[in-house]
Amino acid sequence: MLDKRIKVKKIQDLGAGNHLLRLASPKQAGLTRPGQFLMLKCAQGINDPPLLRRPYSIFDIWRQPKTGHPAGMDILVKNVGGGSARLAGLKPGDAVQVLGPLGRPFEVPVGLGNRIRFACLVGGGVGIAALLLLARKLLEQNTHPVLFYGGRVPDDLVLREPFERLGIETHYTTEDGSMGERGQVTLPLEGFLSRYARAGLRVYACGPWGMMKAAHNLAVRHEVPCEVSLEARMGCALGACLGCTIRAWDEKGEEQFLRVCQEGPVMSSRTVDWETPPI
Amino acid sequence: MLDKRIKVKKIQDLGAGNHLLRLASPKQAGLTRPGQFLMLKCAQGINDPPLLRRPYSIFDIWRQPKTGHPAGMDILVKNVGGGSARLAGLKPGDAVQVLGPLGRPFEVPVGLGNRIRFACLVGGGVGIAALLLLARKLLEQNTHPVLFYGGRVPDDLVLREPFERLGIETHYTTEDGSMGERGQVTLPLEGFLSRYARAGLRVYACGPWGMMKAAHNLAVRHEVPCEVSLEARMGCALGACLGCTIRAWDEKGEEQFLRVCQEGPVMSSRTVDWETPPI
Amino acid sequence: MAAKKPPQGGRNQIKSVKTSVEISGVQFKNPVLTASGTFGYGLEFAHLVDLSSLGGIVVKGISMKPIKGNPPPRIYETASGMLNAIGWQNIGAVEFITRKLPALRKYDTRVVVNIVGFDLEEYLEVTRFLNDCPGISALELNISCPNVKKGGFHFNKNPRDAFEVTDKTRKASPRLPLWVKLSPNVTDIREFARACADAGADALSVVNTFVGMAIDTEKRRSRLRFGTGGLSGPAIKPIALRMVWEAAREVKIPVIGVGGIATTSDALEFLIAGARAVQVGTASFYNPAASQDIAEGLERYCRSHSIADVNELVGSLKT
Amino acid sequence: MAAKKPPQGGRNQIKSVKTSVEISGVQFKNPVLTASGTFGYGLEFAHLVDLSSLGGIVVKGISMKPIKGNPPPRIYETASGMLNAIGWQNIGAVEFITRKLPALRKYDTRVVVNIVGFDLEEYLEVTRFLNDCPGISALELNISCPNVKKGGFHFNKNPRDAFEVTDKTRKASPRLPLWVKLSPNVTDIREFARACADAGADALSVVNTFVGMAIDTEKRRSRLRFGTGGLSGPAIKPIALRMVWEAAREVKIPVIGVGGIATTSDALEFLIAGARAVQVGTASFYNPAASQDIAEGLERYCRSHSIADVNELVGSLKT
Ligand SMILES: Cc1cc2nc3c(=O)[nH]c(=O)nc-3n(C[C@H](O)[C@H](O)[C@H](O)COP(=O)(O)OP(=O)(O)OC[C@H]3O[C@@H](n4cnc5c(N)ncnc54)[C@H](O)[C@@H]3O)c2cc1C
Ligand SMILES: Cc1cc2nc3c(=O)[nH]c(=O)nc-3n(C[C@H](O)[C@H](O)[C@H](O)COP(=O)(O)OP(=O)(O)OC[C@H]3O[C@@H](n4cnc5c(N)ncnc54)[C@H](O)[C@@H]3O)c2cc1C
Ligand SMILES: Cc1cc2nc3c(=O)[nH]c(=O)nc-3n(C[C@H](O)[C@H](O)[C@H](O)COP(=O)(O)O)c2cc1C
Ligand SMILES: Cc1cc2nc3c(=O)[nH]c(=O)nc-3n(C[C@H](O)[C@H](O)[C@H](O)COP(=O)(O)O)c2cc1C
Ligand code: FES
Ligand code: FES
Repeated sequence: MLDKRIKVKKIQDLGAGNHLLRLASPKQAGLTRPGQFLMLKCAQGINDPPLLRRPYSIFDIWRQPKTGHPAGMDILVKNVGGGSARLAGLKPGDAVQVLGPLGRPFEVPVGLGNRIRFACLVGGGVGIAALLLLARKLLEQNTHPVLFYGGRVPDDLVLREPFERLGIETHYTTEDGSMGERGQVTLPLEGFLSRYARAGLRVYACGPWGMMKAAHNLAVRHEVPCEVSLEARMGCALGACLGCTIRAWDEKGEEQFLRVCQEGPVMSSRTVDWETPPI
Repeated sequence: MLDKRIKVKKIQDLGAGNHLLRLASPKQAGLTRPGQFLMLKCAQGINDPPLLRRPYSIFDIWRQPKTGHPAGMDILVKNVGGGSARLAGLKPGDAVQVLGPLGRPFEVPVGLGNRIRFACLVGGGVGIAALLLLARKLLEQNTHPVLFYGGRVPDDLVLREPFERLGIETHYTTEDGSMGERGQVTLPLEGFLSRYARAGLRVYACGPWGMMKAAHNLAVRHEVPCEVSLEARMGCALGACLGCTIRAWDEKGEEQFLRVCQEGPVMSSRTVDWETPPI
Repeated sequence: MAAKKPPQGGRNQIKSVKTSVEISGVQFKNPVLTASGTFGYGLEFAHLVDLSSLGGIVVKGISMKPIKGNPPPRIYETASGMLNAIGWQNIGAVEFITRKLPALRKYDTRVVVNIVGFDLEEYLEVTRFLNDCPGISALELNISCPNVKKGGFHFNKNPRDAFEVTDKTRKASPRLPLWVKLSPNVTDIREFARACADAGADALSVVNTFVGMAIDTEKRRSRLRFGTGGLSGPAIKPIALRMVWEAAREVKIPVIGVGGIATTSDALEFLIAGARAVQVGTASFYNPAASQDIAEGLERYCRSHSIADVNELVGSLKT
Repeated sequence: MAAKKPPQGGRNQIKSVKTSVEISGVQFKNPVLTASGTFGYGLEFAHLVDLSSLGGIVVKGISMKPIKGNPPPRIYETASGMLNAIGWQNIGAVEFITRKLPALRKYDTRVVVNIVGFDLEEYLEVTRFLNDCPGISALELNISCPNVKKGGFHFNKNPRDAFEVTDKTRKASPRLPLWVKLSPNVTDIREFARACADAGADALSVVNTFVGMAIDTEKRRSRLRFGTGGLSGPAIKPIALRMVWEAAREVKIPVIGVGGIATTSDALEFLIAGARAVQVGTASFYNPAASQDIAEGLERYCRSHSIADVNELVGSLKT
């Protein structure tokens, strides 16, 4: 993990406050594994507010056209406040201080394809950002990733193309059904689980707390392993401040507090106390 | 006086950390009188640091080529810290929140030309910014402005051309004499005063505290009226916070504290307590 | 972006919102006032702010006789805040009544007079004098100014002294409601809130500035000639908010929140924590219209959140 | 731009600068330490900071038994600062000694252990235990953490209690120097500095966090599950600096400055105000190398200002 001042290569407005930021940093890109994140300083000067850096999932790795070597990271930024607004306002050529890659990645055991048939990727809103690298990794392991992607309105369903280009099965949902199925993303997921649970499945979810909780409950009901990528406000992202913890259960079923930046962001949904949201 | 969000028309790097900022604001330009200043918010958001606005003299008024009506103000910004650095980094098209024009202008009584022969304008460093509009006003009143302009090195002597274009007498000084006379600006001033004091003179000074103090002492010695444009850290620039005061003497010779933003920035040098610098 | 959705989940907006609040029998048209010393005598802001849009104006601290104040430099900016050591410079009560108050009374807003003194007798003298002046809605007793060598400040070093000065001043102002402005430079603000309430204070303003310091590392001197100064601005908001919350739960009299309030959302935090009204201070320096913006913002917020009466917000913090 | 010229007006630069400072008989290679709870057990920062470049590392507060800490959310950012209510989560003394200290000792820097407890007996227990452990340069007694319901905090509500806990802990650590970390949430820090010095403290760390609060106006809940939290960061620097200045003039033992230090110039302010050393806290979160940057910056400053010994700066404030 490195702390580097790197350049913005380009920035793309995806609508509905979403922006795709392309960062140039071969070293950090080369170290990245699916589910990891970066900490971005959202102001010019290191001591300018907002003081604390902001965590962002690494959506994709882009590569040198010629060599094919990793050249940098793409991140998805939704403008929700002071820090993200500044990131959304960055211009190509601007420099940002970026720490990472950080955190525990998704688990994709080698040969997973021999054990399970489908991997259900469940994304809500910007949670989608954690799932693309995972989908690729799963394909390498000969499993069939299936994307379940929900938003309130169609505009929330950004960055579908990169998944569709992988040629994987996709299920979209919106509240009013104006795109894909009508309702929560857990609706098609439930159908899928009841149909294929016996075939061997895994669930990987990233999105709003409520959505991940629902996905977890379905996974439990159908006795399917489930990993979630969690969110928490972060101080250091180095495991030092203990500010990013979530309430969880240890082997003995006793309360414990786990650091989203270290033991997470990806955790087995079974360890999480879903009654205590960390934000 | 108005508080407006106005556009940067252009910005010119004058070297040695100095920048000439052209602001578009016909109304504020129209209200301006020589010696007045503006308060600029140096950050994007009104609540972003630096919180307090920064005071800047109005160097010049620029006009509509066609109509000749006032179109905006030029200000000279020297990069000395957080706020000025941000101003120096502004780009054409950027918007800044600007309060003004503010403060007590220089005194140029009508028909001053009949009473005095020369007006000595004494500028040190960025203090020059307070003197151009004054020089024009003095010419209108048929007096002969003479510019005494000192800096440490030649690069400090910015914006000489606008004065030279007025065709007035100029005296430059630098510490090592690499431009103009060698030494302090008060050297040529002293010579001039001893030669012409009887002819009727006035001194108008703006620059570092020490320079204005020296000019004041010379003016006193030669029994010449002297106005100085003072600097102080400012909070409101509206006369409300009492943060910008300098120590001064009242008629009875008793201590009083005068607000640089209201009773100043221009004051008679006789009222100032030169032993108590306000910064 | 939960932050932007109304909690009740989009009930229809309501027509009229009751924004007025009552403090010790006096109605303020809305809960937004300006903080003493940051808005002068009000008139300085008249071309930039519609003074009649404000709940009230708390004027600069007034003493019986004029006070010259501290030598410069008097202010210095710090991270999201500023230090000041003005030293009670003011024109004196007589000058205020004759030259400032008449002009201020032309506006449809409440005038609250912040009073200062170097000893108890001076407090009582100015109190008695102002008590008889029409056009004043309340007195705010400043026993918490850190920027004078002697004087009010020490009254806020121990609750017994705070009780005494409040009690005596209370008796000296039979006609006018008495607010007491507390210092945050204490171990337990609740003791002082309780003492002042017991002594008959009609309301509490919480808080004044925090004693701070900044050093010029080149000159090896304090940035302020006085040495230390009072810290104000957004930097102190979290501490001020906590103290308002503690004080409001400790006493029954209204608490007025002060400290780092610069936005509508800041004001909402203080109301929810238990403040009946708020005062906007340092924000007026860099955003002269801050107080008016917040007064209007509160009404907009109530409308969009279907809150019929701003008083519903007061002390509504869930715990 | 006086700010950039050396005061003595450009004397020739000097070759070597003595940067080491002594605190209660122990030499620190430079006056820059990391503040407890903001640098973990040090190892978390090892790939980003050269730990051997630091004067010392004060590790996260340690109790005899492990502590789980407070439920989330535990932190929230405020204007130029942050609130935290971690609640003393730590792995316990045994785990620290066996699993963390050995790795930390590989670095050429001093290790200071911050100790916490819910009552006096717990303080004494962990003190006795650590007193016998090699590789520790000092203990820092944390009687000022605002983020636990019971425990240390109340020891800093009145000087007599501060005296008692210091006195007893002092006797329980015959071998190790004892630093006491003071709370800023007091009326007069000098009383507490004096009490701890009288009780035999070897040094004082000034200060811990300020009790603050932030409210989610939509949920009408505190931003922290615990309710209140400790405010840290640049926002508090002016108040911390003032308290360091007061404490350093009150007692003879060394004072270590803590609070909002993020730059070399911040550190210089604290040294000039009277601090023998400084601790860098919150700044390490957003600038992991802040402490190393400052340690190097101080040496550069001394060289460019012809200061042969960093101790010349300590308490050099002109008044
Ligand atoms: C491991 C991780 C990965 C993330 N990946 C992405 C991503 O790929 N794309 C993306 O747009 N966002 C992502 N987030 C969320 C992102 O970090 C926050 O949106 C961001 O920190 C908000 O900062 P701000 O200053 O703009 O908002 P603030 O001003 O700090 O807060 C504004 C609003 O945002 C909410 N908020 C603040 N922090 C968080 C948070 N950590 N999680 C959720 N809501 C928050 C607040 O509750 C508030 O309502 C991720 C968070 C984590 C922990
Ligand atoms: C009436 C008036 C007119 C002015 N006109 C001009 C002008 O035309 N051009 C120009 O470049 N500057 C002018 N100044 C000075 C200018 O306001 C300061 O340089 C500016 O406020 C510095 O802000 P900063 O945030 O960059 O520096 P800060 O970070 O605030 O301070 C950095 C350094 O600048 C010094 N400084 C800060 N404020 C002042 C001040 N008010 N006066 C002098 N030094 C200061 C500090 O002591 C410090 O050494 C004027 C000041 C006043 C009061
Ligand atoms: C320049 C200045 C002058 C002040 N003068 C007074 C005063 O005369 N009387 C008083 O009670 N408070 C005075 N205060 C304190 C403010 O009224 C307010 O309590 C404090 O600034 C905190 O609020 P803020 O953070 O919104 O500024 C002054 C504050 C400042 C910044
Ligand atoms: C997240 C966090 C955890 C902390 N934990 C401790 C602790 O365990 N013991 C302690 O004495 N101080 C603790 N502190 C206080 C710091 O050591 C320091 O005194 C305070 O943060 C002020 O310094 P700063 O502004 O540089 O952060 C903690 C501070 C933070 C922000
Ligand atoms: S963010 Fe500091 S421990 Fe996770
Ligand atoms: S700056 Fe506020 S009175 Fe002059």
